[in-house]
Amino acid sequence: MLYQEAGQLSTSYAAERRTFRLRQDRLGLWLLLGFAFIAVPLLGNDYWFSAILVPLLVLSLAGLGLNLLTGYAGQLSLGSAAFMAVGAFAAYNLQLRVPGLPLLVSFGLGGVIAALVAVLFGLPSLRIKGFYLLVATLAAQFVVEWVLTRFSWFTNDNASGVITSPPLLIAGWDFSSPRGRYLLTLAVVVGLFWLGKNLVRSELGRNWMAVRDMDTAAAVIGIRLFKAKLLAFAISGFYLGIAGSLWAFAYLGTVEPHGFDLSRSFQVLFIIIIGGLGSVLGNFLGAAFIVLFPILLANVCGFLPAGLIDSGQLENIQKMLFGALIIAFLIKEPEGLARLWQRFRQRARVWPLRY
Amino acid sequence: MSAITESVLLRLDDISLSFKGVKAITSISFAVKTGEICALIGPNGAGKSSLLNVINGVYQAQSGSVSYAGQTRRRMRPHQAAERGIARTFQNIALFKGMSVLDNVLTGRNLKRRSSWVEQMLRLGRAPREDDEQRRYAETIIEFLRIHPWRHVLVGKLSYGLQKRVELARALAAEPTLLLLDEPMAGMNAEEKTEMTQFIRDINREFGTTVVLIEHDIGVVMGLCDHVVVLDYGRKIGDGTPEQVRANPEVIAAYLGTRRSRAEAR
Amino acid sequence: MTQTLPQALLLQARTRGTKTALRYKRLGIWQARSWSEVATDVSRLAAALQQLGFSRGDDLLIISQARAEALLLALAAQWLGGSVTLLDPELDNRPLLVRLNPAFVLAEALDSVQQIRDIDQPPRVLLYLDGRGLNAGDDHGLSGYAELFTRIIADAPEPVTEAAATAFVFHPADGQPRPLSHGQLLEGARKLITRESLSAGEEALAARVFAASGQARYLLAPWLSAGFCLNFPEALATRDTDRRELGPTLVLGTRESYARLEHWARERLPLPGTLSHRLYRWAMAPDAQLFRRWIGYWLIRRPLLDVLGMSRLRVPLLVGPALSQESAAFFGALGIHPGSWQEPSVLREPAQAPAHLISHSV
Amino acid sequence: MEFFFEVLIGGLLAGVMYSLVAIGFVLIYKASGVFNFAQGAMVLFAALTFVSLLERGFPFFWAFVVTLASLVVLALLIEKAVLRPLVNRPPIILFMATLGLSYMIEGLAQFLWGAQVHGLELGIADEPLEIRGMLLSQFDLFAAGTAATLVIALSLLFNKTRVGLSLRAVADDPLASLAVGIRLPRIWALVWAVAGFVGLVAGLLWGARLGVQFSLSLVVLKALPVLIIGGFSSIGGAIVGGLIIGAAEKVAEIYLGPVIGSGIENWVPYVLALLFLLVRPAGLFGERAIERV
Repeated sequence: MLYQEAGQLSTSYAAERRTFRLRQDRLGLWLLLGFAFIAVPLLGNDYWFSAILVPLLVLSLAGLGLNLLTGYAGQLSLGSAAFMAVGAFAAYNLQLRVPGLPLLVSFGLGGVIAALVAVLFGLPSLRIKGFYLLVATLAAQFVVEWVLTRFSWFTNDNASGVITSPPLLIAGWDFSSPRGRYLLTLAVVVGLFWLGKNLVRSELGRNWMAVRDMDTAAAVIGIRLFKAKLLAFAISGFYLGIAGSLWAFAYLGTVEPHGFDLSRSFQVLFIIIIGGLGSVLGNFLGAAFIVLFPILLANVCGFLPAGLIDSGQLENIQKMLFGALIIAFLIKEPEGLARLWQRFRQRARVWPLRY
Repeated sequence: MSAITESVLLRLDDISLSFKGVKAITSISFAVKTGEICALIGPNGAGKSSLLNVINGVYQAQSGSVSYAGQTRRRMRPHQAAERGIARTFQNIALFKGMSVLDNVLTGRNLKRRSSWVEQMLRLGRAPREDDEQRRYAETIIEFLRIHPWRHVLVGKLSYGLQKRVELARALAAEPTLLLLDEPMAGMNAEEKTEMTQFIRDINREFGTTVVLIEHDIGVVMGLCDHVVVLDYGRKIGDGTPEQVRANPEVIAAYLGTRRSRAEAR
Repeated sequence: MTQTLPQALLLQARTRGTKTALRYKRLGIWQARSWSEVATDVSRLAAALQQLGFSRGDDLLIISQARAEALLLALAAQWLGGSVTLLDPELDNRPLLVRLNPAFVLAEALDSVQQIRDIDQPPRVLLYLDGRGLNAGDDHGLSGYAELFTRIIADAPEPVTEAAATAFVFHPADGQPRPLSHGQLLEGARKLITRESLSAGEEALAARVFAASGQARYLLAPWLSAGFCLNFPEALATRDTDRRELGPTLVLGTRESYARLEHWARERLPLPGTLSHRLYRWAMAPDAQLFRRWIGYWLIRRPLLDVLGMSRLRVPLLVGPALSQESAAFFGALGIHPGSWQEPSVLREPAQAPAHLISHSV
Repeated sequence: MEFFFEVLIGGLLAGVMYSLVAIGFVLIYKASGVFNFAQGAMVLFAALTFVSLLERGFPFFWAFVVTLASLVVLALLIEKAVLRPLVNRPPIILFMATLGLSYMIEGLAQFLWGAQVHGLELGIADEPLEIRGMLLSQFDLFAAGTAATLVIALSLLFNKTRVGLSLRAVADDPLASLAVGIRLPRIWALVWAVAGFVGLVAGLLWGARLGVQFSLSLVVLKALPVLIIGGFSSIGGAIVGGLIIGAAEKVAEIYLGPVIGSGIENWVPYVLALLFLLVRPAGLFGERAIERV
């Protein structure tokens, strides 16, 4: 009922190509951004910033990284955490060993290095598909974890292997406060989401989906599978790398291999399953779900009489519910939360009609 | 009718292909002239599709050579074939189900791209202008094949006949010199068939595209094609104009007869 | 003072040359033609027609859906002082064609060309808009509309000035050809413009076919006199979405076409028993008190109007018999009251015209 | 040299244990084309249930029976609640479903029996045995024996019984087997139950090795490279793959470890598997499909 489309006709391809063709959508987006950048910092408290919003944003970025690879290019991967780790440690070491290097630049370079590693482990994808490829990415997970723990050079010969990340100074501004961390993360994430959206709507994005939907046909119309797949790994690695840096620097405040173990990879995978494979918005929804669901559950159990469920059991219940939800999603809504949103929007456009 | 020149565009020389020892194609040779519409006919399992797959490099022939546009290649990858102007459609539609009609057609033009993915991501430099050009050409094809009402519909939601047309559009978007059509009219009703026949004829005339197609409907083939090659059990048993082929006793025995009875059986 | 349609066109071109005269969708986006462009096109087409031997008194027969090209060529024929006969491609016009035995024909596509081919004596000139499946050569004098522009040597003469000259000839099933002169058309247009106070700012939606006389009189003539913008939907299949994009302020329809739109909407309405259906009923109820009307407007009627592409509709015209009960109720609830507009002289004309000849325009 | 063989054989015997887990995979993959990541969770569930029953005073035999029964029930539930609704979905979706499944099963197991480590005593002394100058673990030999008998039993099940016949039919061509009236759901449930049984055996052996605890479910990660090398669809492959991995792992640990550092057994199998993949993209015994277009 919010949509008034009469007279919104596009007279040029540029207008037709816009990410948000309808005025109402653009307006909504700006309102949302305004809310996130201005209202939230004013209203939110430290708990919300550092315990909910920051991880939510970072995970949604990681989700986008994996979604580009799995949801768009159709290459299954369980190495997400590994690439995040590479990004984080690269950024840390750059900060450590290159004096005066701006923080964001080292984030970026960290992403690039992660991309290179991702390409290395993506090479098998040229010969193998599906589950075989899955194992290749698992190899990345284990090798990277081992290398980072084995060679103390990466952790600056720190005994515990756990290093506190340097303060978040950008152009003289200190973003170390929870609010600052939130704003920094938000800015980076929004920027990268914009680029990601452009990407999947561009030629490359179409080629990826072509490879995903039917690779033989893709090859027959002249798409170079090698290039498409490796680019998918590289760009996905870049996104994951930056997500890793943010995870370590802006969320954990420490850089440690165990922040990036296999379960993190699974977490990211679940984000895109729940959020929706082959969707950009979905990563955000999925991450929100993953982050908020346990908190919600804990609060619900808080209402139950004390001692009925102890914390250990709560964790198990969480696990079971989680697994159940994953399966439920795959059965009921394989396209995830993003699909639900799309349906709602579609219905809103034609309201009060049904289609 | 189309402007058939005497120059040969495609020549197959003694092609043989087998899967795990099972012979699919046995030493087949024939030539397709530039600008003609050539039909491969033959009973199911005669090796027609396999032959197309050899021509555009999906399969590699064990022996023999394919010479196209003057160059002879021992082996060729599918995307190389595409780069050299060979486009095709598939027997059972191979569209990208997750994408709209327009996007499917646009993928067909991926070889016409010059701008890098970075430019496209940042929407910088020549990318936007190129996007316009790509879209314009895609739209001309879409209007040419009369699928513009479904421009923004996901291909999965379209009827079978329309999907066939979209696939043709995707192939056509690459501005091919040689168009391989694997049963473009399979499973269509009479009306859709006549439509598709018109489209193929017009493509051949207006774009000067050479067409090699596989079709079971003899009526269509005889009406549409300048040149017919008949296969049976992986061997060539007939090659010539529709009239010659119709006259060829071996063909009648091996093929037309069986087709007739099959047609009646339907 | 303009006497004829071409003169009206030239006047518009002079007074508001840069304003949009036509809008239609091609290659996926909306293209606009300004009045001056339209005028040039028409004059060049006139020149081309003249070269083809078309002259004063000749009749151009057009079998086509509502398409900008058809409209321009019609004006070109009238420019030369000829008349135009419009036929609906959906119908079988063979008997009529045999009787008329036309010399100049514009056929939209293959199927309409087929109808012409069945006449034993082929026309001198047979133009087509859409060459799909046609091959030039097997028809005498067959050539594409686009080719007209290519081989123009002389400029067009001055447009016809006699208001009495016939502009359109209509052939209802009762057989009596009904000519319409430039004068009648412009006169009717003026009446309509004053009655509905049409301005140059209107966005009119062009009919599916021009075949019915109502089209020429209540849409084409007013378009030329008032100088508003005429919009063409891209295709039959997409006319409803196109209407929504265009958001016309002026539509011309018949009982049937309004009914069609009503059914289109009804079959998409919320299913009975659902909450949204109750809300719909509640909001559409007539003569509710202010508050309820207000809520209903914002929740249901306003969005519904937009989906129907009528949120900017100002002048809903109706030719022919009045709307059916439920159509009237449906559109009435939305605040749309298609008024019947008929001239005394031809009062009973549209009513007489059998339904199958009445165009579906909305 | 002696020492090398000792290491090698030790590795081979350890590899047998990997094979055991891998076989569970292969069974399910063959029958329902599902890449069952939950196999590890099933191993955990089985072992944990069994131990807890023992601790609650069940005799060995009954504990085994009850556990088996619970596994069958689990299999039936999985077939009803997961496989049937997801039939004809792309394999990747089914795989992700099994990820969720493994979460559920792990959660369930620990919910029922708690998360603490249980010792498991199968009554096999684990003192080394001297054979021709080489010290071999008695336990490993026992494990190898069990695995061998299990494999024989399975191959009998597959090749001699009607069930086995229909099983192979399903594996070859689900649609055709439907056509000849094989009831897929039944077969699936059965296969999952059998896989559960294999999981139980593996669970017991592993449990006796490492103690029954959460980490058991991670043996799945050991099994993956085994599958890659052996191919998803061949039990023989699973065995051979297991042996190769086991041996390579031990050898690498002993000879490579000192050079580049300890803890490499986590990834050596994977790298090895990758190298195999580059040579044989479908594993040693897996079949390469021709793409029909």
